[in-house]
This record gives sequence, C-alpha cells and structure tokens, in this order.
Amino acid sequence: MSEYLVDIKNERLSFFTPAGEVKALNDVSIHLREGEVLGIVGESGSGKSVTAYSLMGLTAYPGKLIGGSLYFNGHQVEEMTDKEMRKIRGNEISIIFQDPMTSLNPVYTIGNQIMEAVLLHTDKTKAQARDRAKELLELVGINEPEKRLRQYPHELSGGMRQRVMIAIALACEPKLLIADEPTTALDVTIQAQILELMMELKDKLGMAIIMITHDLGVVASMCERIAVMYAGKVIEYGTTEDIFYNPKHQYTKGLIRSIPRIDAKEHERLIPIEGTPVDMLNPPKGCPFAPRCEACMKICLREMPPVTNFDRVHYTQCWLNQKEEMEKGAAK
Amino acid sequence: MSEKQNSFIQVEHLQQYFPAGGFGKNKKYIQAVDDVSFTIGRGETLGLVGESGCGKTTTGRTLLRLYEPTGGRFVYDNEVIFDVEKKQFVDMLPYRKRMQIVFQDPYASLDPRMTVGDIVGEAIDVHKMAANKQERYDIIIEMLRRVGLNSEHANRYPHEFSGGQRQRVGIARALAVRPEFIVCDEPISALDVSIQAQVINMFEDLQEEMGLTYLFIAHDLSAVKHISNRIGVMYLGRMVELADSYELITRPLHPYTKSLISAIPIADPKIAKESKRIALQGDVPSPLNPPSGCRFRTRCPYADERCAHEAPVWREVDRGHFSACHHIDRLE
Amino acid sequence: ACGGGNNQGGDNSSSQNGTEGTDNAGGGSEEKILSVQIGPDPETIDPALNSAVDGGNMLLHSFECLLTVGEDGQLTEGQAESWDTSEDGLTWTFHLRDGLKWSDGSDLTANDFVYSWKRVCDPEVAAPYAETVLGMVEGYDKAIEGELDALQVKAEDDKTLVVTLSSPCTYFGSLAAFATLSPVQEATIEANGDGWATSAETYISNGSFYVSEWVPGSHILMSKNPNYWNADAIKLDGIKFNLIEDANASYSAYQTGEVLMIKDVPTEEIPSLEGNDDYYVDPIIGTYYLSLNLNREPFTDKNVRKALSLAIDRDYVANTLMQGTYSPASNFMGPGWIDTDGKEFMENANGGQPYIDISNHEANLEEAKKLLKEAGYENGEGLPSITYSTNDAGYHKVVAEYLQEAWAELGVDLKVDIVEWASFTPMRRNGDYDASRNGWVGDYSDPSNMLDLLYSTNGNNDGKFNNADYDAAMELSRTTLDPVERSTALHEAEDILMEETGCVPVAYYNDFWLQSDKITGSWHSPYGYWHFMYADITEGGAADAETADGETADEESTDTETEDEETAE
Amino acid sequence: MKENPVSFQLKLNPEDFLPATEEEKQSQVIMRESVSFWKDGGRRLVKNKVAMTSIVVVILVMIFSFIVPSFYPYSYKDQIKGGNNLAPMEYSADEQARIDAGEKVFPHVFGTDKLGRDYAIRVMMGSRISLLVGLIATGIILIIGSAYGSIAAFFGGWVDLVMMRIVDIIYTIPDILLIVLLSFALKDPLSRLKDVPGFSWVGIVGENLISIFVVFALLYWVGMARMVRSQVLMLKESEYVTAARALGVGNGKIIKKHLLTNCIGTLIVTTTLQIPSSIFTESFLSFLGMGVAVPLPSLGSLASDAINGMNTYPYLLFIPAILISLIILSFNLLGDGLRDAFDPKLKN
Amino acid sequence: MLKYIAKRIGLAIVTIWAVATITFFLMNMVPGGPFLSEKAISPQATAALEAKYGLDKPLFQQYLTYIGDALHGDLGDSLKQRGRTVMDIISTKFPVSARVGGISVLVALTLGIPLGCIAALKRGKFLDSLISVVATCGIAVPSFVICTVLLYFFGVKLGVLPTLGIGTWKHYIMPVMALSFYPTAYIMRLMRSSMLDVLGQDYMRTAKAKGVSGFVSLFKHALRNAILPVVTYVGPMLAYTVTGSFVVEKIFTIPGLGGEFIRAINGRDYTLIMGTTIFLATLIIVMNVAVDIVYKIVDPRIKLK
Ligand SMILES: Nc1ncnc2c1ncn2[C@@H]1O[C@H](COP(=O)(O)OP(=O)(O)OP(=O)(O)O)[C@@H](O)[C@H]1O
Ligand SMILES: Nc1ncnc2c1ncn2[C@@H]1O[C@H](COP(=O)(O)OP(=O)(O)OP(=O)(O)O)[C@@H](O)[C@H]1O
Ligand SMILES: [Mg+2]
Ligand SMILES: [Mg+2]
Repeated sequence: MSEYLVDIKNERLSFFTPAGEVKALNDVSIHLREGEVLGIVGESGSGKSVTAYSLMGLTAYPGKLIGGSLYFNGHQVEEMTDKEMRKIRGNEISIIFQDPMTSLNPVYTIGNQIMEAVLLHTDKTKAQARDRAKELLELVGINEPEKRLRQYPHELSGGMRQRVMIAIALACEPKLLIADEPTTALDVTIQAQILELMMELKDKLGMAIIMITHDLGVVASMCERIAVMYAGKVIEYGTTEDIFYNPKHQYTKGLIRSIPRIDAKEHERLIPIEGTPVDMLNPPKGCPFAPRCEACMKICLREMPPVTNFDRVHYTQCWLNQKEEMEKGAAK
Repeated sequence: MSEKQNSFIQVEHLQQYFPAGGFGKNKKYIQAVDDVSFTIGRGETLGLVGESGCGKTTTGRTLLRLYEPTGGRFVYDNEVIFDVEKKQFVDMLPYRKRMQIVFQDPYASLDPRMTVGDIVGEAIDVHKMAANKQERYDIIIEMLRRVGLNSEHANRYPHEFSGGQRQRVGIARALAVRPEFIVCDEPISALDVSIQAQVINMFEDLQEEMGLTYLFIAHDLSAVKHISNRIGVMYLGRMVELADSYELITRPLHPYTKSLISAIPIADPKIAKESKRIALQGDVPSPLNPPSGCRFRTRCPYADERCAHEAPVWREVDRGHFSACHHIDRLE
Repeated sequence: ACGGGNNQGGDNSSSQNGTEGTDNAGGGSEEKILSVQIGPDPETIDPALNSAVDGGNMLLHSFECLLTVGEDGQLTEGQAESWDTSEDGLTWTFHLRDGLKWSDGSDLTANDFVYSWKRVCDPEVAAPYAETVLGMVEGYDKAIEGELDALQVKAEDDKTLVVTLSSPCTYFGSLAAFATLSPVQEATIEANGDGWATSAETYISNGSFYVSEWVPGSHILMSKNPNYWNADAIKLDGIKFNLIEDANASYSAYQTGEVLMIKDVPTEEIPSLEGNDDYYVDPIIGTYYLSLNLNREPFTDKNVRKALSLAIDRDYVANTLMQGTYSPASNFMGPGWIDTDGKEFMENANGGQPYIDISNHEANLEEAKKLLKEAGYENGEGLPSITYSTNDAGYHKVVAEYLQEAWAELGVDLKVDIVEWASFTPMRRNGDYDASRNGWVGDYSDPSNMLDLLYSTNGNNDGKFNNADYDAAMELSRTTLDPVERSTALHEAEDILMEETGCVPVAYYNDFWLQSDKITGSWHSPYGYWHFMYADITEGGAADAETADGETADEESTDTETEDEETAE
Repeated sequence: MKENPVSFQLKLNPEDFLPATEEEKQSQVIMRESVSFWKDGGRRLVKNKVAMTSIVVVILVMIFSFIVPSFYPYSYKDQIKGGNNLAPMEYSADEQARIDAGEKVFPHVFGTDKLGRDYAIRVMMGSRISLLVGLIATGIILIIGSAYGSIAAFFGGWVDLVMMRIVDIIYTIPDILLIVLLSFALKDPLSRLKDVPGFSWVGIVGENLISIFVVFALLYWVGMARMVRSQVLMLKESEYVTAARALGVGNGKIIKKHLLTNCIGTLIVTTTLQIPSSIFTESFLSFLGMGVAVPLPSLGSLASDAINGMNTYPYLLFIPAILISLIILSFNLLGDGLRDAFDPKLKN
Repeated sequence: MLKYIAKRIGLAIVTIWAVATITFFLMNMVPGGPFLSEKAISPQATAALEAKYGLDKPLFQQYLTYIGDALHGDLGDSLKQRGRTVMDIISTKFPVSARVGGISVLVALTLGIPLGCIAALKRGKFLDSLISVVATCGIAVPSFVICTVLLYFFGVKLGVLPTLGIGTWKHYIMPVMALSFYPTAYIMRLMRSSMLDVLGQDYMRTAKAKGVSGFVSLFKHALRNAILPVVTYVGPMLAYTVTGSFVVEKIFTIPGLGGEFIRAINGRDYTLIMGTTIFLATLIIVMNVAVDIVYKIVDPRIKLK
C-alpha cells in the first residue's frame, strides 16, 4: 500500500440525479508513486475530473462513492474526517481547476485568494504570505505581481486567471498536484513555461502530478504514465511510450490518430473518432466504446471486455485483444 | 489567396481601450487592442494566435460590437459596420444573424437555467428561423448532432455537461442562425482531441457547405494551422505577424512567432523530449502601460536601442506576409 | 378574582419599584407619586389652546380658574373667594383670594386674568374655544379682530375682576370654571412665546400641581405646588400622567401595578372586568347618535327616519354590543344635563317619559315596519341602497354591522363605508353621506350646548336638520331671562327633534376605567375628568377602598371634546 | 494489473467476435425521452415531501375557505342575538333550549364574536379574502416590481438612476395620504365602471378588492423592484448575457429569459415573503377605508379586532393568527420547494 | 467614484424636492385639515388659525413659502402641537427611535445572517426546517400581535420586563424583539436563498480544495457573494426602522418619531408631515446611496455609473 502515494482501487462513483443514476466512474483504478507524473486523457465527460475530485473528497452534491477505495499517502480518503481532510487539501494535495472563470471568488482580490492558501497551511505572517504570493505570481509568469495582487479576477484575462489558479495550487508545495487541464487557456509560450515550472517543482520537491488534459502534446512531453479513460473506465493504461507507440485500444488508437500535426501538409483532413459520446445515464451493456468502434464485434455489444495485461504496466480492456489471445490460443 | 480581391471582412486600425480608473488627464486605459488591421476573404479562415491577454477575444468581440469600439473601421461585405472616426455605427440586429461568435468560456456563456435545447433554440427564435415547434426542434437536434451531441442532451442543463460538451453547445448555438462569419474564440481548447478533430472537420465542412468565413482564435498552433488559410499573431494588443499558415509555420519572421512555434508541444514523446524551445525571458508587460517602441522588446532576444524608441511598422515583407519588426531582415 | 388580581398587581408593583426607583405606593419616606393614565400625549397644555379632554384633565391639575366644580358637581370658589352678578345678569364681579401666587412664587393678581382672557381672544393666539367661553362678553367682536382692549374684562384692583357681558348668560359661572379661562403668566409667555407650554421649566401655573417634567410621548410628571393656596390639603407629592396610547399597553401597565388608574381599557376585556371592584363606569354628558342626511332621499321622509330609529334595539347595542360602556338612549339629552331648575334635564323631558321606549324592542320594530309601509316602502321595497359612513374606532364598526343586520329587518340594504378619521369629519360636515355615526360630549352642562347642534345654521348640524319651529324655540331660549320660559323652550326643541327624528340617538356616553383601590379621595366628573388633586395613596387594604370615590360624581363644568378624537387612530 | 478479473470465465463463441452490424451498434445508443423544463421541475417538486405537504395544506385551506362556506350551516354575517361572545362549542340560551327540545344545532366550533356571528365561518371567509388579496396583490407586485427593477438595472446609467429615484419617491411619500386620496378618488369611478360593458367583472371581484389592488399596483411594488434590480445588476454582467446579445436577442427577451429566470430564487423568496405583508396591508387599508366591505372579514381584520380582547377571548386572536401563520408557512415552504425544483443546479 | 457620488447627491436633492413637492400637494388634496375636529370650532377661530399659519394664502404661494423656508433650514412650527417647532419634534423624537431601531437592525443582522447561512448549509435537514418554520412565523404574525403577546407574556404574566417607556436596558428588550422579529426572519430567508445559490458555485469548491474549513468558507467566501440581497433590503429598512415604528412605539409607549409621523398624518399637521417626510426621504436616500456604494465594495464587478 505504501508503495503508492495515490492508490485508487476499483472506484465506482455515481451521481444520483432525478433523471437517474449517472455512473460517472465505473471501476477505476489508478496508482501513482511520489514524484511520478500521470497523465489522464480521454473523452470529454469520461470522468477524468470526477476521479481527481473524488481523491480530494470534493465530489459534487448528488455524487456518491459507491464502491472501491481511495488511498492517499497511506490514508484512506473516504474514511478521513473533515478536519483531517482539510489539513491535506491545499497542503498535500492541490488542484488546479478546469474552469478558471468561475473557480476564483469574484469578490476577493487574487492576492487575498493566494495568501489564504499560504496562511492556512503555514505559520507565515501576513506580510510573509504576501511576499510568497508575489513570488508565486512571478513564478507563473505574471508581471507586476504587486499590482496584480490587488486586482479582482474579473480584471484579468482568462490566461491570467488560470495562472492565478496555478499559483494557488502551488502555494504550499504539495506532495500531489492535480492539474485539471491547467493550460487550456494559455498560449503555448506560457504553457511551456508553466509545464516547465511544474516539472521543476516535481524534481525539486518530489511532487507527484496528475495531469488531466486533452493536449496529447503536453502529455507526451511531461508524463511517465498515461491512463486513457472512456465512459467512466480506464480503458487503457501504460507508459507514455506504450500509449503513443503501441496503443492497444481502439479508442486510444483513434485518439492518437486524430491529433493535428504541425508538420502536416496543408489542409490535410483530420481523422476524428466518429459518433457521439455515451450517455452515462444509460451506459451500454457491453463495451461503452462499441457503438463508435470501427472494429466492433458482436460480443462488444453484450459484454464488458476483461482486462488484458501486456506487461507489468500496460493493460487495456478490449475484446480485440481477447480475440487475438484466443486466436493465439487456438493457434497453439 | 490575394488580399484585396474579395475582402469580405476588412478591419482597419481597430482600437479598443478599456478605461481603468483615474480621472481626467490621469485617466488610464487598458490598451487591449491597438491598431490592428487585417482582412478576411469570403470563405476564408483567419487564425488568430497569441499570448493570453493579448487582445484576441477583445478583437473578436469588438468586431461583433459586443464592446463599443474606441477606434478603427470595420467593413463587412462592403457595408461599414462601424467607423469610429466618422462616427458611423449601424444597427447590429440584421448582422447578428450573419456574424456569430463562439465564446471562449463555455460555461459562463451558457445560461445555467436554460436547457441546452433552449439555448440553441433561442437563436432560432430571435431570427424567426423556424415556422413551427417541430421545425425548431428539428433544427436544434440537427445542430446538436452536428457538434457531436445527441437529441437527449437537448433537455439537459449546462452544468450537467463536461467542459467539452459545453463548448459544443456554444458552437451549436452559433451555428444555429446559419451565419456567414463566425468568430471562434478558442472553440476547441476545452475539447478533447478526438472531438477537436471532429469539430475542426465540422468547421471545415460547414465552411465548404455554407461558405462560412471564420476568425479562428486559438492557442493551439497545430490546430489553427489545420483550419486556417492565414494566421495572424498578436502580441500585447498589436498584430505582429500575418501570413499564409503554411508560410507562417515554416518561415516565421517575427521573434515572437518564432518562440511560439518552437513551444508547440509535439504529441510524440520522443520528439517532445528532444525538442528545443526558444525560451522567452522576462514577464509579459501590462497592456495598461505597454513598453515604448516595439511592444515585444522587453522579451525579445534581439532587442536594441531602436526598438525602444521606434515602433516597428507593419509592412508586407513578402507577398502576403506581413510583419512588424525592425530586425526582420537580420533575422532572416 | 379581584383580590387575587390586586395582590398580583401589588407584587409586581413592588418589584417594579425596585428597578425603577421612583413610583407610586412607596413606603412612608418615599415620595407619594400617583401614576395614572388618562390618554396619550396631549397636543398642547396651553389653557387657551387646548380643546381636548385629556389636555383639559391635565389643566385641571396644573391650573385653577376663578371658580371650580366641586365633587358634588356644584360651582365653588377657586382662585376667586367669592363672586356676584348684577341684577340684569350682565356684570359679573369676581373677588380673588389673598396672597395668590404662581408656581414660581411670584404674585398672581386680577390683571393676570385680564391678560389671560384677552389672550384667548387674540387672533394671533387663535384659541379654538374663544367664542364659546367669551363670545358673550362685551367687546368680544372687536377683540377677536385684534383690538384686545375692547374686551370688557377689567381689573378693578389686584383682587377684583369685573366682566361685562353683552347679553345675559346664566351659565357664565360654569365658563369661569372652564379651563380655557385659566390664568396664564404674562412674563413666561412674553419670554418664551408659544413654546412656553412645551417645557416644564417655562410652564408656570397656578393650580394644585405644577409640571415638573414632561417627556413627550412618555409621561408628564406634576409635583405638588407649594405655592397653591390650598396646598395643605394636597396629600400627594406628585402625579405621573403616563402618556400611553394603546389600550393593551395601559391595561398591562395597570395589571403590573406600574399605573394605578387607567382610562383606556381594552374594550374586549370588559366582560371579564365587569363586576370587579376596580372597574368603574360613570356617565358623562354626551350622546352617541346617527346623523341622517336630511337633504337626501329617502331621509326627507319623516316616517322613514322614525322607522330606522325604531328598528334599533338600543338596549342590545349599549349593553351587549357596547358591553355597558354606553347606556341605551331614549332621549337626545341624556343624564347629566341640568335644567334651569337645577334638576336633571332628562327628568323634565317629555313629561318625564322617555321618547323612545327602549325596553320593548319588539313593539318598536312593529311600529317601524308600519311606519315604513306608510312611507310607501313596505318591506323596504323601493328604498334605495343606503350607505352608512363611519370611521373605524371604538365600537363604530360594530354598530355599523349591527345596523346592517337591524335595518335589514326593515328590508333596508345598508352598505358600510369606512372612512379615514381625518377625512371623515369634513366629509360629514359637507353632507357627503347618507347616514353616518355622530356624537357629542358637552363642554358644560347647560342643555343648549347640545341642542344647539341641530340649529339650522350650526356648524355641527351635520344632518342639515332644518326646522323653523326648532330654530324658534332655540332662539327663544337664548334671549329669554326667565328660567321657566327658557326651560320650556329647550324642552320644546327636544320634543320637536325627537318627533321629527332630526337625528337618531343611540346611546349615552359613559367613562369606564380601572382604578386601584389604593387611590382614595379622587372623583370623576360628568365632563370626563378625573380629579386627583386631593387624592391619596393608601397601602391597598380593602377597608381603605371603601372610602374611594368615583361613582358618586355628579356635575361640574369645564371643557370636553368628544372622545372619538383620541381613539381615532 | 496483477490478476485477471474472474469475470473472464465466460464461454465465448467465435461468432461473438464477428463484426457487429451498424444497426446493432446503433441499437446500443439509447435515446432518452425528452422532458420539458416544467415537467422536469414538476417531477422534482413532487419528490419534495415538504413542498408536497405544503401544497396539501394550501389545498386544505382553499377548500376550507372557498368550498366549505357554501354548505356551512351559518353565514358570516348572520348575527345571533343572545349568542354574543360564545366560547368554542358553547350554545346560546336560545340554541340550548332548541337542543333541549330535541332539535339538532350545529355547534359553534370556534365560538362566536361580539355580534354573535359564528366565528368558524368568519375565519373561513376571512381566509378566503386574505388568500385572494395575498395572492393577487402579490402577483401584481411581482409583475410590476420585477419588470421595473430589471429594466432599471439592465439599462443602467441614467435610466437606472432616474427609475430608482422614482422608486425612492414612491417609497418615501406618506402612503396613508395617497391611500386616503385614492379611496375617495376610486369610489365613484369604480362603481360606475361596473356598469360599463365589458367591465362587469369589476362588480364580481368587488370594487373594494379592486381598489386594494390598485393601491398595491401603485405603491407596494417598490421593494420587489429594488430586490430584482440588485440581482439583475449582478447577473447582467454574465457571459451568457453577452452571448445572448451576440445572437441579437432583444433587450426585453434578455431580461425575461436570462435575467429574470436567473433570479428566480430571489423572486420566489421575495414573493413568498410578500404574501403576508400583502395580507396585513389589507387590514391596514381597511382601517383607512379601503379594505373589504364589512361585514366581510379578513384574517388581518379578525386578528386586529381580537387583539383588544386577548386576555378574555384568546381564541379569537389565536385562530386567525395561527391560520395566517399556517398559510404563510406553507407558501414559504412551497416557495422553497419551487425554488429548488426549478433550479437546475440544485437537483434533489 | 467622486463624480458618481456628486451625481448621486445632485439627484438626491432633486428626489427630496420631488418628494416634498408631491407630499405637499398630496396632503392638501386629501380631505381634512389641521384645524378640523369633530366639534367644529367657530369660523373666526378657524380663520384666525389659518391666518396665523398662512394657510389662507393660495396653495402655490404656501408651497413657495414652505420650500423657501425649508431651504433655509426652517421646517416651521407644528400646527397641532402648538409651541413646538417641527425641528424640535424631530430632534427630540428621532434619537429615541434611532436607538431602538438601530439596536433592532443590529439584532436582526446578527441573528438573521448566521441563521440563514446555517439553514442553507444544512439544507433539507432538521435544523433548516426548524429555522425556516420559526422565521416564517416571524413573518406571518403581524407586529401588533407580536407586541401585544410579548407585552402580555413578559410584562404581565412573567412580570420580568417593564411595560412602558424607554429607560433602562430592560425597557429595550421587548421593543427590540418586536421590531427585529420580522427583519430577522426576512434576512434569514434572503440569506438562505442567496446562500444556496452561492454554495453551488465553483469558487466554493476552490476554497474547499484549498483546505478552507467549512466555517471560514461560509463566512468568508460565500457570505460576501451572497449578501447583496440582504444589503438591498437592509438599506431602506434601516432608514425606516430608525425613524420608528408606529405600532411598536404605541404599544410600548416609546416617545419616538414613528408615532409622531402617523399622528401628524392623522391630524393633518401639515408642517410636521412635511418635516418628517423630508427627514425620512433624506435618510432613505442616504441609505440608498450607501447601499449602492456597499454593493461596489462587496462586489467589485459592479460598476457604479
Ligand atoms: N454534478 C453532476 N451531476 C450529474 N452528473 C455529473 C456531475 N458532475 C459530473 N457529472 C457527469 O459525470 C461525468 C464525468 O464528468 P467529468 O467532469 O469528470 O468529465 P471530464 O472527463 O473531466 O470531461 P472534460 O474533459 O470535458 O472536463 C460526465 O458524464 C458528467 O455528465
Ligand atoms: N471588459 C474589460 N474591461 C477591462 N479590461 C478588459 C476587459 N476585457 C478584457 N480586458 C483586458 O484586455 C486585455 C486583452 O484581453 P482579452 O480577453 O482580449 O485577451 P485574450 O487574448 O482573449 O486572452 P486569453 O487567451 O487569455 O483569452 C487583457 O489585459 C484584459 O485584462
Ligand atoms: Mg473535466
Ligand atoms: Mg480570450
């Protein structure tokens, strides 16, 4: 158990909406060691954010953990008291939220909001916290930090807000940083700067990072492991190389294929994955990706594929691999 | 594609200053957009990239008169939409159907108390595009399908969607009026790659189908390159480079463009780990108090005395390749 | 129940004393201050300006006129030790007591009366009661125009005041006891203007008490006036008039013993108070009546008026609906009015018989139906819908609702229109109504004070009763010097009024109040006044209570205002 | 993964690995039935126990005040002579005699009032009037107040300043004066209006009630207007308003569809809070000569009539007071339920 | 900001003038007059009184005179309370009302806001229901009933509190209770509702993620965002409450301005009506400006124009 900083085992989480149960997470397992960078990629709505939030005990209102267990640093998250949880939040685990526009409190200056995190978890004085806040703003590449500290979120551009969020998350040099699409609002130069900053901190502090993103470029350059999620499931998991060079799941393959490449010829058509994402209220009986899968088989529509391990790290859930195995077995 | 031949969109010396406190002579302004000129031909896509806070959104919104422009001229399909010098401003309502915008912030721009169907339907109602309820419903569903959502999503509320799904709703809303010109304000940054590809393809298809014209704002140069015919690069309220997209990527002239392109994350772990970036030094200056002369000089590795005193002129360096830098010749 | 209640009150009062420090009913060494409630903040306690009954009640304690009304209701000496009238009844001479002093210790002379009375006529002062109290004095007409010295009120010397009347006035003695004619001190008025009567410091008076503290809206504290000629007879050290406006609040204060006497009793509580020793009901000179607009159909028809009048069960109204706080009216002139022979006016009216037999409602109703039939409105058919206007205070709405029901028996469709108080009076006076509530409480006990109301040109003749015979009779009563002739004329007027049903008397006013048996030596007069000047507080034994007065007051005169005004909120 | 899940003990046929057809794939995409906003809200409301209880109470009170009186053996205006101030379930001497004679007499459940009128029926009629006044007047206030407040806030600048100064003026002018003036001014026109063709409803609703509503429409919407303004002031800065403008949505529609719906929480709360004050304002108005015509009671007037006899006849006070509280309570709780039901963010 | 305040002051003056003008003509249009009483006094006396106070002049001239005097700070003499100036009455009565009212508003705020927050936090739980029910009763029971019941219960039955006047702190308890009941309930309801809106916002999640405790996140992060409706309500409510409530003053025999105002209207004491109205208008307008400025302070997104 202590092997991992984060150990999510078979997590099931549902949102009990009046319309029915939204099975947002369906048997998700994720592990992370100290100082490791895990990328979570996947379909929008596949449960990336939900997984991350549940680790911090931030599951939104109708959501309920209905199975599995989550460990952080040896503590079982769902059994921690509110007080214990508070000590960890913002201090040992930090999060950068996806939506910077609404994630900052509109009525407080950003200085106030950054300092709050510092004051909460350290015994710094106000002045020291202020200095730290300035330092953090500089760190995330915001000019004139002194002045920015006194500004309100609505006075900043989207990118600046995102960076403020990052500054808040980094305030206490956490053990684990959950970055939920931290750079979507940033331009590439700043993005690069931020990512570099994260990596630096990782190396310096041994900070582990869960990087949730759509940007496979970011994942490629940063992460050691990648979890690919689809419809509340981790459908493929492996090292970065595994995922990029040896994807086993049809969805992963599609994903890699659909990346626009900068070196592509002019007006080369992108190859998207056709179809619409699953309705999590009525997930299909079988493999959730089946209706969009080009190689869909009859079994895919009936049964959820079992896990196929390729090596100690790399595994996937796809009938095609079973088929191959069976065929291999039959060949034998 | 040559410049004047069919300049459907003609923007000249666009300026947007936001008041930022102070009184009388001391009145301060955020120079969000300053002296930006470009044209877009019918059916063309102009990509607009640049650092966060450089005024991309402001440019887009000012064109749609969501902000009252403080300077410049905008001619749309040979009709003057506004000309600040001549104090000429038209009634926007008929143009609202022709010009649309996809908002950057997918959540904030969706009314939390309207179902997605109604959000999309609103445009249909305003411009009386449906004769009856059924037709209205059909259009809504059609729009949702186009952006990769399905009919059952029509009855859900924005907060029930993931970020990417929300963005698609925003796109569906803009498409619903079947506009000629769409300002796409980072329409894909919140999307996952597979959907990004879908959406980009969709934008392209729509363009082909309906002869749409886009002003496509994004960070992701690889995506922008895919969809745009030409790309404009902005820095701190000014346009610094504008060229054919292939040309821009392969032969960037302006030092900022160069650093941008070098920072593009490559979705290939091997290349990503090897690639070298031109790291920019220093902080992003504030648009409240932009540097004298060339605005980029504070971070430019090639900056010299001249840059501090003299603002570089916007000139056609090459056929269709515009840039504003004192050192272009030297850099080439 | 009474004893228990009182004990409880006593307990509370002592605990209250503990916290408050000063209050009533303390031990021997403590100041004896009587805490009472007779109404809210008076608008003014300037004698010349006052026109309200509660203000009058306070003036009664702070000022003393030439004459006063004693406990027996008879005129007695006040500041004057004697007075006489000339043969022709036109010259009245008052002889002042020796050594009269103001509350500030300065001397009070006949000239002070001259000043005060002329002030009443001063148009600058605009005293509301000027005409009522001095209208018969020679030179009044000129004085009221500003020529004050024309008023024939002269100080012959420091102690003799001579008043010359333009026409004889048999009841001028009563007026000399009327609070408006109290003496006021020139010095303080000249120094402080109208404001003299608004603060304790400048409020110089000559009565048994003087105002020592006035917190507007809270209380007026009066202290014993050591300079008063009869100060030795005063047992209290002070009287605290609690200016409580709300009946429930005053009742609570009474229940806790904070206040020993309250005038405003929540009317709905009366059933549980009736029979208690501390609950008093005493008549005052006034009648609650209905005005019918005689200029409008169908009230032009005497039979209709009479029918409407007879259909009212006055006993039920007064004793059940008004819970005995009123008495059923059989005449227009109720008890308390004094005939020229000194007897009750009522006793001599209609040969001693009531005009309306209130004991037999059934018969009255039959009669009413018959009369209506005679008028051509059998079972109310053909009668237009009638609107009854009233403000919403006291029992007015209850009476209105009763009338709806009672007159429905005649087939009358009665609508009730509730009107805001301040608009009600002008509306009624302008005759913008069909039928309306009305009432009058006398200023002094001469019957003309009330009968004048229906004189054709009287400003208060809201029903616009216009009867030549009636006017003639009233005219005669004013000019004649013969008491018998005057009496006959007045009775004739009432006869005509009742026969014509010029208005519909319903009930006679009473005062009802709660008074602790600790108060002794006070009395209530039919003008609606409580006299506390000679009262005392004794530690609440039942034996002491025996000597408490209150029920036996008869008559005397000062001013009054109909009580509706104060309850009009 | 260290071990294979045991689930892989299925028997697999080779056919299972045949490619699936397009139809088979599509059959997996289940379409959910479409539910409208109102239906959805209604469904949520039904699930809310407190709100449903409130509805039941409201309905019971409605039955009590609108239906029961029509077959109740007493009438709100019949005065029983000799039956004054009866305690609950007490009989007048007359009635007692009739009972003794074997007749059946319906009891006075809540006793009688001073005029000998059965109090139960008066309470019923009183709730009828109070409900009518409370709901309609509040409706008027809601409409005028929210329209006015949102327009002021939305257009901002001088429009806002001037409109809000008008609100200030209405707010500060002594209302009693205006009411008294209106009570005179409206009397005649209303009774005449009744006879004008097309306005016969005036007679049915009652001139008095209409003048009450006129007063509300003129004077008492200002609080609501301020409330709405403050909300709209905040909401109009939202991105979705910009989005709507970009679509060319008209100002009126933006106000109606985006701004007002988004302050629905405040609207519901303010509205439910307005109901009691409308009910009490009615009894205040009746004091100034603008209330319902006697002998019609309202809960407010019943309570204020009873206040002077609180020691002697406490039930005369407490029955209407409790009923008012009950009505208000259920409306408030219902309001909460509605607020939650139609607030998509707060799904329950 | 300065310009804004200057603009508001200018407008305030116009508003007060408008209120004064409308009230002036309104009160003269309403039937009745200061010198009318149930017993008609003689025409001469009425004429003398009217002459004394200038009521015999044409209405418009009276108006000009009044406004002229008022501009010089002279609000005239009370027509009914002879010998007192309107200024006198306001300056002696207002402090009393202001004290009672001010305390009540404080009580209402200190109770209403936390209760509303708690109810929102415990949404749907027992505590929420309890607070809601109690608050609703506070709203549903008219103030005259509350006052009378309080008076009866604490004053008479228990005998622990004095029933009249305003002297020691004990005197304040019942009036303050009576006066603060409704606003407390109102604030609580408003607070609960806007708090529920705010609790669902993303920045609350951010606060939680920072490790901010529930209490701090409620009172620091949520409260400020949720308090605008309360501020809106409290502004004018404060102006009204400090000028006194007629019912409460009447029942507890408090010499305050509220009773004075109603009596002035009922007695058509024209100068006093004008005086108190102008006073109230000034207060309310000041409060409204204050509220708008507080808006700006509370929520920096709001622009004052
Ligand atoms: N509060 C909620 N109520 C109901 N369903 C919810 C709620 N929050 C999330 N969901 C559902 O849970 C699923 C997972 O959502 P999540 O936000 O984790 O997606 P994501 O992978 O982060 O997507 P994106 O990349 O677009 O942010 C989605 O289907 C979403 O609809
Ligand atoms: N309404 C406004 N009032 C004042 N300043 C504004 C406003 N909108 C934008 N700005 C400022 O104008 C500048 C340009 O902002 P804009 O939103 O156009 O940037 P952007 O290029 O879209 O950045 P991003 O990529 O982060 O969205 C920023 O400095 C921002 O702070
Ligand atoms: Mg997400
Ligand atoms: Mg932008």
